[in-house]
Amino acid sequence: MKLGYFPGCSLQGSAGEFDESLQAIAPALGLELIEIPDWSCCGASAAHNLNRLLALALPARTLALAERAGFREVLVPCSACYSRLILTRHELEQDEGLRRQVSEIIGMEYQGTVRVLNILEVMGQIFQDGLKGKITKPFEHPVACYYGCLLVRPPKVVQFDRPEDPRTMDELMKKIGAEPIDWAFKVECCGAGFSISRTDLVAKLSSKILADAQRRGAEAIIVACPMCHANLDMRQEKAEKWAGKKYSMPVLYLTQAIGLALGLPEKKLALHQHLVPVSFPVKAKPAAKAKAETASQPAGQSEE
Amino acid sequence: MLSQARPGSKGRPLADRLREFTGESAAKCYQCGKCSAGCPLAAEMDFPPSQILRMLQLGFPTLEAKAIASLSIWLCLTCETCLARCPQEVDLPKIMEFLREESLREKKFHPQAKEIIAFHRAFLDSVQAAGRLYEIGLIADYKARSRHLFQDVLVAPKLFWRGKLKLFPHLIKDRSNISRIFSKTLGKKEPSG
Amino acid sequence: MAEFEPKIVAFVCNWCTYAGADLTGTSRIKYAHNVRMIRLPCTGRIDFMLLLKAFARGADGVIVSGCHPGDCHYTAGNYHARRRWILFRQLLDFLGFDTQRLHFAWVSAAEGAKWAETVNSVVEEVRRLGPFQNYQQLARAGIE
Amino acid sequence: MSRIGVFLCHCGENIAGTVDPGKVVEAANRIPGVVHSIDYKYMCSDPGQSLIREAIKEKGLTGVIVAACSPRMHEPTFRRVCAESGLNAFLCEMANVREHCSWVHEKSELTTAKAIDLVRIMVEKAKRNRPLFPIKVPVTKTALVLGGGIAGIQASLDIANAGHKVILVERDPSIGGHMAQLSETFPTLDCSQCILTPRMVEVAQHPNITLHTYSELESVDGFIGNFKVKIRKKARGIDEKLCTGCGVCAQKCPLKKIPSEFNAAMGMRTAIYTPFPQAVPNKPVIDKKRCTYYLKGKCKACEKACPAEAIRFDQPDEIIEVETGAIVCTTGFEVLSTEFFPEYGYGKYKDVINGLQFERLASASGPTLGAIRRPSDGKEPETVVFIACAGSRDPAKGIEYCSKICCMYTAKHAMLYKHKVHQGTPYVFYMDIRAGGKMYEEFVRRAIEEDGVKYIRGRVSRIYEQDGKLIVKGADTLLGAQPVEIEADLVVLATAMVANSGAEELAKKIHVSYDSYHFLAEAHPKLRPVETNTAGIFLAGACQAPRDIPETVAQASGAASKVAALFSADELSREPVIAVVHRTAPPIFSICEGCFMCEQACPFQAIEREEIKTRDGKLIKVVAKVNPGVCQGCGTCVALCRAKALDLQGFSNEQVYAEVMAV
Ligand SMILES: Cc1cc2nc3c(=O)[nH]c(=O)nc-3n(C[C@H](O)[C@H](O)[C@H](O)COP(=O)(O)OP(=O)(O)OC[C@H]3O[C@@H](n4cnc5c(N)ncnc54)[C@H](O)[C@@H]3O)c2cc1C
Ligand SMILES: Cc1cc2nc3c(=O)[nH]c(=O)nc-3n(C[C@H](O)[C@H](O)[C@H](O)COP(=O)(O)OP(=O)(O)OC[C@H]3O[C@@H](n4cnc5c(N)ncnc54)[C@H](O)[C@@H]3O)c2cc1C
Ligand code: SF4
Ligand code: SF4
Ligand code: SF4
Ligand code: SF4
Ligand code: SF4
Ligand code: SF4
Ligand code: SF4
Ligand code: SF4
Repeated sequence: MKLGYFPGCSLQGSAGEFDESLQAIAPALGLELIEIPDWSCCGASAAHNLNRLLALALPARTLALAERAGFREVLVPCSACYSRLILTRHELEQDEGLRRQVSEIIGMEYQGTVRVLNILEVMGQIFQDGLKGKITKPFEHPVACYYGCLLVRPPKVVQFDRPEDPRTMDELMKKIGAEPIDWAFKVECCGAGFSISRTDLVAKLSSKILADAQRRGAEAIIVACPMCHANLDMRQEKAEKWAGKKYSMPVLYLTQAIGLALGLPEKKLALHQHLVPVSFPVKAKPAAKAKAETASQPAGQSEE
Repeated sequence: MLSQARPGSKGRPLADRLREFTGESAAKCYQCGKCSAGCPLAAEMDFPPSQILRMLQLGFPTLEAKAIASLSIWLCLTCETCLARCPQEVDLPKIMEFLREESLREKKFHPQAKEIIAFHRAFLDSVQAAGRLYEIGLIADYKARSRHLFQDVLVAPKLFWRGKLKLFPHLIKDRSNISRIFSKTLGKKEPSG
Repeated sequence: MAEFEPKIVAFVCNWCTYAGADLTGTSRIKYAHNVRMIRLPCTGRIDFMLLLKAFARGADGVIVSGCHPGDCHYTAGNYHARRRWILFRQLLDFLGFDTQRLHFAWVSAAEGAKWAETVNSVVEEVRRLGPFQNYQQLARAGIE
Repeated sequence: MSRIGVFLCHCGENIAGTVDPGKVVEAANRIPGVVHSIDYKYMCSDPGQSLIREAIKEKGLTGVIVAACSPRMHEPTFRRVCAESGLNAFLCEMANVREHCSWVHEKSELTTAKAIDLVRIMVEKAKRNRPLFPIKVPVTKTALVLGGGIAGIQASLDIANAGHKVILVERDPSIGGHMAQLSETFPTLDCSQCILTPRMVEVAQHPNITLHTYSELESVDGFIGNFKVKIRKKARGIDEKLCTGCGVCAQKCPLKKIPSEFNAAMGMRTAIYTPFPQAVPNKPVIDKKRCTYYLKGKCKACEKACPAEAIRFDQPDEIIEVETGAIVCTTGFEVLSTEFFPEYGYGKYKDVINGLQFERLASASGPTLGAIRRPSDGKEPETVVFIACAGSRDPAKGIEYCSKICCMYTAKHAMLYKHKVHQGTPYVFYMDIRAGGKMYEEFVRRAIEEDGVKYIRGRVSRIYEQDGKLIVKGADTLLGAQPVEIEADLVVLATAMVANSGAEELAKKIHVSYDSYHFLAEAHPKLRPVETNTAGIFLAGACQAPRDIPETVAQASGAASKVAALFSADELSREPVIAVVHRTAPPIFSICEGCFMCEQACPFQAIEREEIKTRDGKLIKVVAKVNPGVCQGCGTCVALCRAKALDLQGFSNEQVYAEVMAV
């Protein structure tokens, strides 16, 4: 699969491990990523806080560049960037006048021909075609798949998975040998762009997420977004302080988990960059299995 | 006491302009509170999201002023939870965005929003200069603006040594294009907050 | 010269506008006498030729009036009339006919005053437009 | 040659005060075809009427114009006068010189001139009038009632008690509908089954009612008074005549874990089953989609056990044909699938249930014998959260409208819960409390004030499970939209009432329209609420819109009285203002081109297709034909027919054009 690639600023900075791990697993998955030439920041999460047109113009510039470069589909691993790009695409599709206004601002004709894909969509497609034989070290841990806000919302714009109880990541994790737990905070917000300006709020929100994952026996939280990662990993210490208890919950990008299952060295997956060490208890699996079982459909409520 | 009186110069009701600029109608809202019930930060806000909408529904200037000067509009995370569940599909995140712009335009923001605005400004300044975000620059700039000099002193070095923060900014090639975009949208560089 | 007195033909439905015009009468609301009403069961009964015929016979203006949408006694008759109406107007426009001479209105059985207003405004409008002089052409076109 | 008489009324000063009668009479006399013209003070008075009678006889009039008030006022009077004098009533017309002339204009030459015009217009029409005769249609005095819920039961009993035959068709194995599932009913809290089952039995035993359960409508042809109906009686898999209803078969059936439809999946049933103990008829059916014998060819445990040897695995469906004069549709509603609300976790969490399920929990005949126990672990719930408007008033995911009854049944549920679990706490999240009805508001107040139900004004955003509790995240909008979190043991969603999933096809089958929500549409929302725009087809109950039992029953009785009125005579008599299709001698037969534009346009499905054949049966052409029993005379078809093959009696092209020519 050959796709246009928009890493976004975080993946070139604080979320470098997301980019590194994605690049590391790409060859094994037959994925070829070509960066959009001269892409710029999408503006998340600041632009839409201050100026609506700017918030549309920044993503539109990158999309227009992608069009110019001849891409039909662009992979956007960061959920925040993904959200900005797909919302911009949606709004400009709805409103022709706005599309023209924005084209004028960016000095390029934006046409709306490029599809915007998130990392789960792309991985889902690749995994569907089968990974047989490539999983050499199954990632056998109970994990909490954390989707966050922006991959599934707003449902009518992203049109991806089930908005309240998405499954794509859980299915992916099953395929690499993990046991996704059924938990309640898959799509609760972690505080998003407040990781620097309102750490107090982030600590509160993240703490609830970490606590539920821990309570239900997860050994790691799997994420697909640099902001989620920042809030759950970088701010975990603060969350622990706020809650008055230890979580010690490793938070992995899904690309890292996949990389481990593919047998890639930890170093290549940049696991060392996390603040919470990525280490797992040795036993405790059977219990987690039982938990996962109870999550299946209860009988008696459907017609069958 | 509330009054509907709108002193001559105050112009049109905010809800009308909201509709014009975003297509969203405040009148659609049932005031059912489902948005407030699910908003991750409703408890931290001075007015939960449904109340912000209520302030636009009546067209009373005093209430509109309250909405614009609220902390809520700055606390909104654009998590889209409210929109995803609202029975009337009221696009609250978009309405919040509109109100933030109003707030900046009228320079009537909530005192506690200062840090948040400072962060956003620092962020955009960085983008404006380089075309991409320069995180160390952002943190430094934000600290200078918010005067939270010591916040994060413990975390930042860890990040740096783990290779998460890069010392130099990535510059894109067509930076003139970016500054053009900024000047056409934000106008000239906003005075520092 | 005496002021031009336009001749207006009104095609009205039995259930709404005819009854509405009755109410104008019982309420003794006065209006211009220029109108002659033709009662039909429903506005759905009206075809193009009937309207053209009215013009060909020297009408300076025509009113078609029936029930409000959704109130039609026959549930859908006035809906058909409206659809035909739109086509008809386009056709007239195409022929270069002055469509201002044709007026479509909804007057319910309770809108006596509205009927008077409708007639008065159409009479005014047509008076402004002057006599309809192309009826000979219509006649030649085979309408007669 | 026409001989028209014109009779001008003064209406005291009402007409004569503005219009000059002498001039009008004089002008009328000069209109070709007018042989007689006089004026009189009060035309509708006895002496006035005599003037008309005498003139008809003496002058041999072929048409009468009464220039007076609105025809809406006195047309029947003057038409009767003509008929009494031997002149066909439809040869009489009125020129409205009062409401449309003298009352709306000042006294003037112009007003008199207008009156003369109005007379002339009507004279020209009347010259072309033809004698018309009221249309007679025979009536089959049997009614078909579709759907055996409370609406169908009530309508059937009322029609049957009026002395007419009724055929009641019910899709399910038993009649009773939703009401049979209810525990107790607002606002009186009487036991639903106690008041319903006697009526179900009455239906079964009534000599005038033929009951077909487990049956569906195949097709409907014909028109008012004369419908031809086909019914598919689905195979029950048992011989109803032999079966005694002993129930041994169900006891022996090894498949015991099938969610019971009647118990809204709160209880289980077998593959051969009677939906509930009071079912009418009390005979089982075999669920062919689940029975092992039908699926795999073996088992037959029921057959072996049946003492009456009533089991018939090879029984075929049966098609029954009946003739009826009227149809009453009472097919009821469904509750909206709660799948639309993933945030509430219905289907994921066992203890999130819907209102109908709560009814079964609270019902003395239900799976828990009326004890409130939550499905997951059978525990008595200490805190129950009821969520109103679950699906209603939610254009985003559910439906736009208010389901009307859920406010009431939610108050009822909270009350029933409190009556059974005294130490429990019921919470109700609501948007508005809609309790308009006799003793309804009082009922809700009782729930709040006496039973201590806690009402919270706000909608719930999300429910999730944590440590055996359901965490309900709502907000209290009366406290400034503060988020509220309640740890509940059981959550009950007041799910919306929606149209049956098959409502659209059914509507098409019986030729009635439906609204944008697929509820069947009445002829007029206020003044003809139980009629449809197809004559002879009536509606009652929740198939038309969300309804509670009192309204449903009132409507059912209303529909029944319409049917009884229709059946009160052997023939229907109708105004002859209807459309007719041109007919002429062979070889032309009709100028109709067979385009059937008219068929599409007619709002009443009155246009039929007639095949014209040679003597040896060869098809010559297909032409339109108006069914006089169905046509309402709107004339829409006439305006549409390009071939001018259609005409409307009483408002024919000839008549109307003549009027225009006279303007
Ligand atoms: C949870 C709940 C609680 C309620 N509580 C109360 C209460 O306390 N008090 C009150 O007044 N009301 C209550 N109601 C409302 C009440 O149930 C309805 O008013 C009533 O059932 C409507 O009766 P119906 O006969 O119109 O429809 P239904 O009861 O739905 O009956 C329709 C019947 O038609 C049959 N049918 C459907 N389609 C076909 C077909 N194509 N051919 C043949 N047969 C067909 C169905 O099988 C059914 O038997 C409650 C409703 C609900 C959902
Ligand atoms: C302000 C207002 C607005 C409304 N708007 C609407 C609306 O928009 N849509 C709608 O559907 N409904 C509306 N309604 C309701 C509507 O008016 C009633 O539903 C309807 O009039 C009830 O009709 P009725 O024949 O039962 O009673 P009424 O209209 O009250 O008729 C009763 C008749 O009985 C006569 N009468 C009384 N006592 C005796 C006696 N002892 N002997 C002989 N005759 C007697 C009275 O003089 C009267 O003529 C409105 C009502 C009000 C007050
Ligand atoms: S959920 Fe929607 S309708 Fe309800 S209060 Fe919020 S914005 Fe208004
Ligand atoms: S988008 Fe803003 S208002 Fe809406 S739920 Fe998220 S934080 Fe609250
Ligand atoms: S159908 Fe309507 S437009 Fe036609 S007569 Fe009726 S009421 Fe009037
Ligand atoms: S066992 Fe036989 S007789 Fe008894 S209910 Fe079953 S079928 Fe009927
Ligand atoms: S044959 Fe079917 S219905 Fe009869 S006992 Fe067996 S499974 Fe049950
Ligand atoms: S009846 Fe009450 S609960 Fe039901 S939809 Fe209407 S307002 Fe909501
Ligand atoms: S529209 Fe006229 S020509 Fe066409 S089928 Fe009907 S009657 Fe015949
Ligand atoms: S007159 Fe109206 S009802 Fe009669 S056949 Fe024509 S369209 Fe149908």
